[in-house]
Amino acid sequence: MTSNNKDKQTIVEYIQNWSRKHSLFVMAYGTGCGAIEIPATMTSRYDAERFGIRGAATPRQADVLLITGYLATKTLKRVIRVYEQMQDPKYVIGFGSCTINGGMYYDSYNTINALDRYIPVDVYINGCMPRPEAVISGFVQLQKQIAEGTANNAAKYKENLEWYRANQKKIIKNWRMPDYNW
Amino acid sequence: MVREKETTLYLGPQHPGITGNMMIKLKVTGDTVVRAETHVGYLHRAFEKLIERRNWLQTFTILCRFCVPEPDPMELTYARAVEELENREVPERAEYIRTIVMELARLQSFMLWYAGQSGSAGLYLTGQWSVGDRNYILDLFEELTGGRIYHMYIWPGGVRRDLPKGWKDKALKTMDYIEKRLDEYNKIMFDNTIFQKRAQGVGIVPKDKAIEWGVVGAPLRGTGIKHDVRIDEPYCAYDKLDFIVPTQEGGDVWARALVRQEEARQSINIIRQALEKMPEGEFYNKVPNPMKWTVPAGEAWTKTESVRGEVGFYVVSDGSNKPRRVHVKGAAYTNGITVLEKILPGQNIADVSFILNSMGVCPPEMER
Amino acid sequence: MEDLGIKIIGALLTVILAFTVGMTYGGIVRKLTARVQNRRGPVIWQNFLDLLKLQSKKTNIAHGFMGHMAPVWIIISAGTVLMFIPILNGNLWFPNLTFHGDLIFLLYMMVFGSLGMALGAGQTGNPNSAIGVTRGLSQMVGFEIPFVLALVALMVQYKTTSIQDIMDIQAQTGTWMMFANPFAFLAALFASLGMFRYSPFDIVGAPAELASGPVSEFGGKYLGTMMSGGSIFAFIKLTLYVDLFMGGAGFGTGILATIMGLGILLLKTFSLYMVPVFYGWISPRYRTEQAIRYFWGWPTALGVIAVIWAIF
Amino acid sequence: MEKENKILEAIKVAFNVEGHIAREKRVMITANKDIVSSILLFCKNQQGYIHLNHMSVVDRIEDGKFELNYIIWSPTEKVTIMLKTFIDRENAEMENIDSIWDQANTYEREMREMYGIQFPGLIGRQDFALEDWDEMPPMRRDFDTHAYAEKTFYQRPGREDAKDVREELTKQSGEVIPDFAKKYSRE
Repeated sequence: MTSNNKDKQTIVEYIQNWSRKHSLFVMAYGTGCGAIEIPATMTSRYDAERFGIRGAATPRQADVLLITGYLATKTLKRVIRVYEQMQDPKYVIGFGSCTINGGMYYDSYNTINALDRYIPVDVYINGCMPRPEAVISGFVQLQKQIAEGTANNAAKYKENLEWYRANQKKIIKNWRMPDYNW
Repeated sequence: MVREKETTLYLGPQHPGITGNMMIKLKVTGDTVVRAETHVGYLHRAFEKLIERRNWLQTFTILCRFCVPEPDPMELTYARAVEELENREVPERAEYIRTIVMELARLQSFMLWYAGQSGSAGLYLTGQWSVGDRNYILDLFEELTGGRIYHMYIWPGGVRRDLPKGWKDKALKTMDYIEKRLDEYNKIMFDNTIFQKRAQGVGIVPKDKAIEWGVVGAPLRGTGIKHDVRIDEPYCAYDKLDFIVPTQEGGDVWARALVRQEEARQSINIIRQALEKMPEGEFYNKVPNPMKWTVPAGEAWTKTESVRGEVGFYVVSDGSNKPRRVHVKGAAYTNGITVLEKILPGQNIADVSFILNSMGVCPPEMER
Repeated sequence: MEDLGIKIIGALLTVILAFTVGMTYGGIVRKLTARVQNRRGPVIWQNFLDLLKLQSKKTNIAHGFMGHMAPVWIIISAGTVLMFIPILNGNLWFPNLTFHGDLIFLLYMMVFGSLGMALGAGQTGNPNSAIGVTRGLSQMVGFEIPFVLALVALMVQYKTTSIQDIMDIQAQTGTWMMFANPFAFLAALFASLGMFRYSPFDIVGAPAELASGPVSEFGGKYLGTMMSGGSIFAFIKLTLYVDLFMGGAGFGTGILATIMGLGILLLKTFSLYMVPVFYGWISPRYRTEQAIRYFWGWPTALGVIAVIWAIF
Repeated sequence: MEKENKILEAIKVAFNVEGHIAREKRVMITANKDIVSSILLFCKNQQGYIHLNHMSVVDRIEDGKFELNYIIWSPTEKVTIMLKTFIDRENAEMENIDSIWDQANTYEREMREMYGIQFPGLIGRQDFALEDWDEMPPMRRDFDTHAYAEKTFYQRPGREDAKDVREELTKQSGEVIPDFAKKYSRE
């Protein structure tokens, strides 16, 4: 299925995807404890910059939103805001078991359990916490998806905005956020 | 008096300069901070609630996540509290291994601090080097405990397993390497005039108020007050080891940096001594089946020195197989909220992140 | 007519050269920085990849007219300034619109881009941008003084305000200006530290303090355009310094002469570029007022000495 | 034990409260809620216990009480005093001590939010860690966090059976676990 998609790309799309793949600006937002492995991933032994991965300070410039671990409901609100401020094409990497099914926080009243109900996730990296090798392998997975043109979850988010909004509003009781019209 | 126009500047939660996931609301006139308000809760995971639902041993998976940069003091403090409740003996070898683990944890946290302190001032070289070299310490941890970041290695009654074969030599070798590298970081960071200019006279904690404000750890020692849990109420094998607790006068970022620089050296010194003096013998005083393990009713308050300051655990047991209450007082709980709100006004915006790093603000242990 | 054709082609060539060299230098610096930091680092053409990606991003936000204009201003001013810089001395393929007084004109035009940026960033409404802009302007006030003093010294010493004339004088006497008036060169060199915005003078962006300052609201195509403009500006500054102080480059119009001239130009510019980069690797960031004090200290004193040296 | 006895006697004489020495450097005192702030002031101003180490609450739901703990420490004596008091769980209210120690403000804000204990005169933001919380204060023991999480958050299927992962894996791969190794399995 994926190979079909690759053949369908026009030459412009192919070049665009190729450049996107080799230049991933990662949002510098340490949402959870996984943020501790990001410095290690960026520095000498693991050096993610050789894959073109580097940090971006603001959502406007970022391509990848790395959710480093559990999301408290208070953070979820900010994460949604950050995600909506990012410019297309944008990707989300869920980092750690707690983004997948809650992990060890499954019974906590303040952390969400499944990240992809609230924002679309392209790649999950499991483990608590994932080693830098796993993080890089997650990024490589994302690069593969981008090259194949299958990393288009941001478009799905817009299509199914109502479903996502309903899920989000179920948790965030006081919804005081500007509505973005893309 | 003409009131200048105030701008509200949100430092965080998404901001490269914030140490973790928290927010500081700054009121600014010009370049000067007028008022600072810390907002926490972005990492609130209800740990203390979850612990009420876990049994005494399951709690360890939660404990180490209280503060991510330095998880081991949490395990140790809790283990000591449980030992105090149970009157459980700890073999001497385990005490030495615990000391080594604690100091390794401190050392790797110091190396992260090097990165934070210099990185927030725009000097990325030290940070890149030290975080890269930190991996060697994490390798030691991995061989010893099986985990890079979270170890769950210290248990009530000792440690989970003995030192692996050849670990001692590897550790000594790593210490030699790290000691050599620390010199290089210090040359780049502390001998740098610009860093000195940035750090001196910034973020001053007054000496006469420091203890009353609840300042602990390196910020307190930076004001010239010699307070360290390791000498005030010795635990593990610290009373059998010979080390210096450095103090500096001034209470500014520079003094705190000097204190931490010397402490990193002392950590290496302690690890070497402990490795040498460690006796042979048992490493673990076995606990009963964790599912049925009950701890006698009572309460305990134990303190441990971490990089950021003292970590206190208030543990209450009602005699069942689950803790009644585990309340954590992390160093950042006072250093990072009230003290920060007191010392930030009057500072330049450029120094806010710099001061945050030197105070050791660690959000996960504030809101838990 | 033929002359005009060559001029237009030459102008295009100049822009392409400036862009390519600026971007590649950026990539080389990233690679070198990584090597110093014990890392492998990105590929040298990483900046081109980044630019391509930024240009292929969609833009869903608008920050008003000035928000759109800011990157355009930067690239326009970069292109304009580039036209007045002699790239290769006496080479027909790299013509320049030199005229008497272009040195003074350049002093004004080089600020133009930053001003456009300031207006654009001001419109985004992000407080970080506003603070970044004020910092940038303060810093500019700082480094412009030694820079202008150095240029004034040159103008006084040789009684000309044309870059071309200064290059010619250097070619005739055979002495580079950095030896003829070392104080002016030193003052200008110190000013260049501030111009390139590497540490310790990266106070405008300062991620840990301002989340990258003025550009914090610009992403995608805006950022890409700014990046290209900035790269061209880096090349401009380097070439200007080489022209003024290091004798410029270029031997004639022949193919071999062009290639050799370009080689020498690249060598000179690159070695000059390494000064702020090397300094940046080992320096933390100054605070704004410290940076200004720095520029108004020794560099300005050197500039004054240079002017006195030039008069007597 | 000299220092411990000294401070214990001093407090006993001044306030007529119960107390004992738990172990070296630990003095435990139980006092009525009305005199807690006086004891704290006495310790701080006259005995040199100037460092507020910790404040904690334990929910004694079976007695209908909250147990409040004030842990103070002296930098000269290096002795810790743990001062304990009980307040009613219904309409819980406690004296505000942030005029004695500023950092008590943080602890009290957290207690107000997590346990619903009111501190008259406590100035500060209403929120501490939670945002838009309209349930019962979550740290009270009768608040069921698991039920709340199940009700509020989407639960991904697959973890309710709580299977032993090892057993499942061996079943799939056909590996045989020897008997002596099985005893670590979940009982």
